[in-house]
Amino acid sequence: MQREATHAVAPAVPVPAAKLGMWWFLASEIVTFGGIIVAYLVFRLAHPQWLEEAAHLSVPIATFNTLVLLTSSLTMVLAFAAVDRGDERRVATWLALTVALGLVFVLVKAYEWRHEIAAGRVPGESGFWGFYYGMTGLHALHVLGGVVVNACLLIAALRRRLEPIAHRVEMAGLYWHFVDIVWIFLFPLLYLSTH
Amino acid sequence: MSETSGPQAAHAVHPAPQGFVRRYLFSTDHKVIAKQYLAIALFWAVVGGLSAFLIRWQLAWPGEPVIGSGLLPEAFWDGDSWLAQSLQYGSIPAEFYNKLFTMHGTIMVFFVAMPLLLGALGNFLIPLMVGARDMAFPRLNMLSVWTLAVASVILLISFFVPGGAAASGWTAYPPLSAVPELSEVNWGQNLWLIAVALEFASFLMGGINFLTTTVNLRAPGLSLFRLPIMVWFQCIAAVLFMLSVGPLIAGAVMLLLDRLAGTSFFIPSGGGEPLLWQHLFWFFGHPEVYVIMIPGMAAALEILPVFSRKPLFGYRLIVYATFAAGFLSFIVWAHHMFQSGMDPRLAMPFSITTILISVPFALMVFAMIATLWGGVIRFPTPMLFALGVLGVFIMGGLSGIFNGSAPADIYIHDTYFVVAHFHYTLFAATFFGGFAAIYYWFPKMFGRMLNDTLGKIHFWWTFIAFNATFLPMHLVGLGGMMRRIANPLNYDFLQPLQPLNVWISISAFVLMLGQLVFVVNFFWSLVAGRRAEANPWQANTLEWSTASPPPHHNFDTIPTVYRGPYEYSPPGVAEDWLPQHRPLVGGPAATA
Amino acid sequence: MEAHAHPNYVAIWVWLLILALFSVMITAVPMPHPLMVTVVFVVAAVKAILVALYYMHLRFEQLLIYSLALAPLICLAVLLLVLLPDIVYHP
Amino acid sequence: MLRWLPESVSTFSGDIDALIRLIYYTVGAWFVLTFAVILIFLVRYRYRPGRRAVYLPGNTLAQSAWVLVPGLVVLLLDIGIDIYGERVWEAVKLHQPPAAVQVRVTGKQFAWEVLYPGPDGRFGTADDRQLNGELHVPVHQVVHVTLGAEDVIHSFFLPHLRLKQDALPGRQLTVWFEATVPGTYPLVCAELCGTGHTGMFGRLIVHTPEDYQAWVKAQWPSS
Repeated sequence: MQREATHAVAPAVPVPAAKLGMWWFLASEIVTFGGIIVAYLVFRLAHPQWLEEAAHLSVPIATFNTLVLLTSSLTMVLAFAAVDRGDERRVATWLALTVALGLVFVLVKAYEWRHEIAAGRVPGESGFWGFYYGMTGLHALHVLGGVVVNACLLIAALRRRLEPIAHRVEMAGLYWHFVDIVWIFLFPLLYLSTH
Repeated sequence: MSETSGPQAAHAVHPAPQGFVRRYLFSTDHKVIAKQYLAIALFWAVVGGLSAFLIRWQLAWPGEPVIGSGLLPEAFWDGDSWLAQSLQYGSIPAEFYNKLFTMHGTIMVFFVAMPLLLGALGNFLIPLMVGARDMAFPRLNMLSVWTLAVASVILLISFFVPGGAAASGWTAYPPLSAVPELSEVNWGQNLWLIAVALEFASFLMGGINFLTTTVNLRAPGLSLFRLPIMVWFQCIAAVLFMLSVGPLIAGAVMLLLDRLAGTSFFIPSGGGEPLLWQHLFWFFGHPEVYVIMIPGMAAALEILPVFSRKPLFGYRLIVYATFAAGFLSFIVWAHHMFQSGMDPRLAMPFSITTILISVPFALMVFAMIATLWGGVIRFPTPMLFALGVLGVFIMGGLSGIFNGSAPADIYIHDTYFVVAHFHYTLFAATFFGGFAAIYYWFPKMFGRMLNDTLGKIHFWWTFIAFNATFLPMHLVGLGGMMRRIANPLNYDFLQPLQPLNVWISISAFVLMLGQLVFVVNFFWSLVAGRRAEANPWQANTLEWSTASPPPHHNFDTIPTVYRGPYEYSPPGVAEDWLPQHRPLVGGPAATA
Repeated sequence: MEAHAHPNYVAIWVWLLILALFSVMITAVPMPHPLMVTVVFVVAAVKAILVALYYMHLRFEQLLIYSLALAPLICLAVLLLVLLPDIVYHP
Repeated sequence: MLRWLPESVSTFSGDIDALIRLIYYTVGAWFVLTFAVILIFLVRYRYRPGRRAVYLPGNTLAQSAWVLVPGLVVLLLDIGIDIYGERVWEAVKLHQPPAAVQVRVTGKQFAWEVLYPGPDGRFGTADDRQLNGELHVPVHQVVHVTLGAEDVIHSFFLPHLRLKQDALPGRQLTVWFEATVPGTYPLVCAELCGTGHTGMFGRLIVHTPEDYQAWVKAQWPSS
């Protein structure tokens, strides 16, 4: 039997709605990226010959891009820390760095794509290249989306309007780190484990 | 997502927006959004119903010109209008037939059932039932309904592009759906994929609201186990949808790349794997069935206690059983693939989980029956439809055992037995559940009562015609008739079944005709129905504690909740109901 | 904002870089392929966990957020388990 | 209801019918039981003035037993159906007896191509013969059918033999059957395969031993 109670029953420390919504979005992103990664995994295991095709990819370039993205996660989280301290100038600096690193990642990726396509390795070439372009393309779109969001926050920060964007920096950060994590897995899936 | 600087934000009173556009088109009010979903669902129900009409016409009288087509002049049929091209002098060619059942399935599942049961019911009821002023993210809510509207327009356009609408079934199995030459459909299938993917995006956005509103915006005193079943089930449905749809979104992108970018994810000649799509589709597809069914069941579970004047039997048991069913729904999907060429050793494990899933649903049915025991049962229209859900769902659940058993499925798979089965379950949820909900919450939604006599006529007409349509379909299936064939008369062994097919078609037409009663009742009551008081059914849940229809801000003061939602005929209280928000004056605190 | 103190983000970043470079270099070391793959993916998982726990603050979140992050992974594991026999090892 | 099933003419079709019958009687009993209970409750507890409903939330274990015990019965029946089903599935799809006759059937839009190995019993030799839409087999002999598809997924469906298996492009799958009654039966496609799906069918001709010899003689006169 339920006893009558009038006290509020919200959890002791309520989960902010925006954070809950963001994590819901990220969960749906996890299953989406996860779906295509699972598909790639089973195909890769079923086709040992993809090993040779994957060997065409440039590990040094991808390593560079990995370092770029990992570093951008650091700058993003430092922006969040600066928000917590109320340090407006630093927020703008870190956000600007994040945006720049995100753009570097996309440009390097575009260079890679151009190189592969010039060598005749187009999506229809084989299953591997279908997955390569599908997965990196979907990921690059997510990076671009993050760059746009971060750029908007940067503009707001430059205008010294920290108050309204304070928790948005945290949310954008969650998204940005998620995109980073996806790359952390795409890197070994596509580039490493080839030899 | 700036509208949420704290749980209290949505409890702030905002003035109602003025002007038609802000008020009815780009509204952030969950009640208006619910009505928009309802309108979309009803529009598509008409299109889906028309396609069902043509399907049944063709199956009863293959090749005969559709009734009424003779009224149009010969010159019209010689012309190159869309209709003249689709129907050949009024009769239905096989390629158009394939489009019809493809779009019928797509429309009914994605554009009728989900907008009606989640979009309209979830949006309307969750904030009212938890005592909130609106959803947690009102603007996201608006975005979700408009995304669905865009998806609807794209799906509608797909009928009219060259080559016509998609024709590879609502399951879109590749390679048929992956190579335009194989299905003779080009942009129709591309648009289909885009529309369905947008629809998924729409309901993902909706789901954020369902969960966040329930977690953060509950009225004081409304603990989780005082939530109405409807809120529980909507949230479980939203979570099931979110967790299962991702791989299919990925699959839809891959299929679109196969069609447009020359990849071969699903095309075997290029090294692809057609079975992968089936796995991705059904990994989503089975939870999706419950996404639709659970809110339909919830409508019945809300209504049964009210008109039995009894507490819902085993409230917690029902919630736990639904969790169990939701969990199991992730490990049963391969039962759609027993004969697909998947590893046959997988069949028995999936058969076992499938048949096990009958246990939680059986518990739910038994709890519904136990709720009736010892009650004081009245039979207004919502109660009739709720009992309809119960009865039809029992039938659908029982026939599911045949399909779930892998060896029996060898014979039954892809026959009309399957068609009969999923119409018993999904029709039960969508139409009986949906109508129960509409008759029950119409006064809250529109401030007027639906006519009860017309409602009863509508119920009995629907119930009888429904069973006359779908019960014989089991027999046709046992007779061996395959799904998705345009002409059963082509097959000698199906000839003896033809009288049954004619009977099914006539019953289906009667069923469709019966819905006119509802249409008349709906629109007539909208303008001339009896005005509804705040709580016409003497129900306990919070939505009845405010005016009918509720003001823009839902509650003048946020109610405080003292007990669970189903305290009917509690001991020590003179009336046979005790609303959630009414304090017991001077009574012992432990009664509820 | 958060009540907890911010962890040392730079130290975690250094760890991430070291792990990334380690996983690249390990591929040059001669060893059985399965072992190499295992090491590479364990390293990737460690990096992902570091990012999720500290940069995304999962360490400081409540059960609800945790389950939103974990439930999809369980679902994906189930999907993978069924696809393996069917797509990879089918007769 | 079950008399609508087509005639049953293979060694395992009886088992599948028996399983369908078992499920039918099991769920039939539940159907009658639940609907009887519902109707009795609806009539017995209909509204009459002055009566008050029983307050029964079903929260305690003793009350829950009223639904848990029937739920347990459902569980036991489920397990029974699964155990019975496992044997049938094993016999039809998992365990294949050695073949006496082998054929290859390939689905394409919109016909079944049947390839016979000829007297030497091997495919890929000069005496292979292809017949469209005609599957000739001897009665009481185990037939192995290797299924494939050229373009899209088709489904090899022999209703009278209770055999169904999708034919996948890019994969070869083998099913078996042993027909028990000579005659001509439909061979149809049960998976949507395009505009001509509804016209995609052939025949299964089950010959008596003498007939089968005569048919072989007519097809391969030189041997």
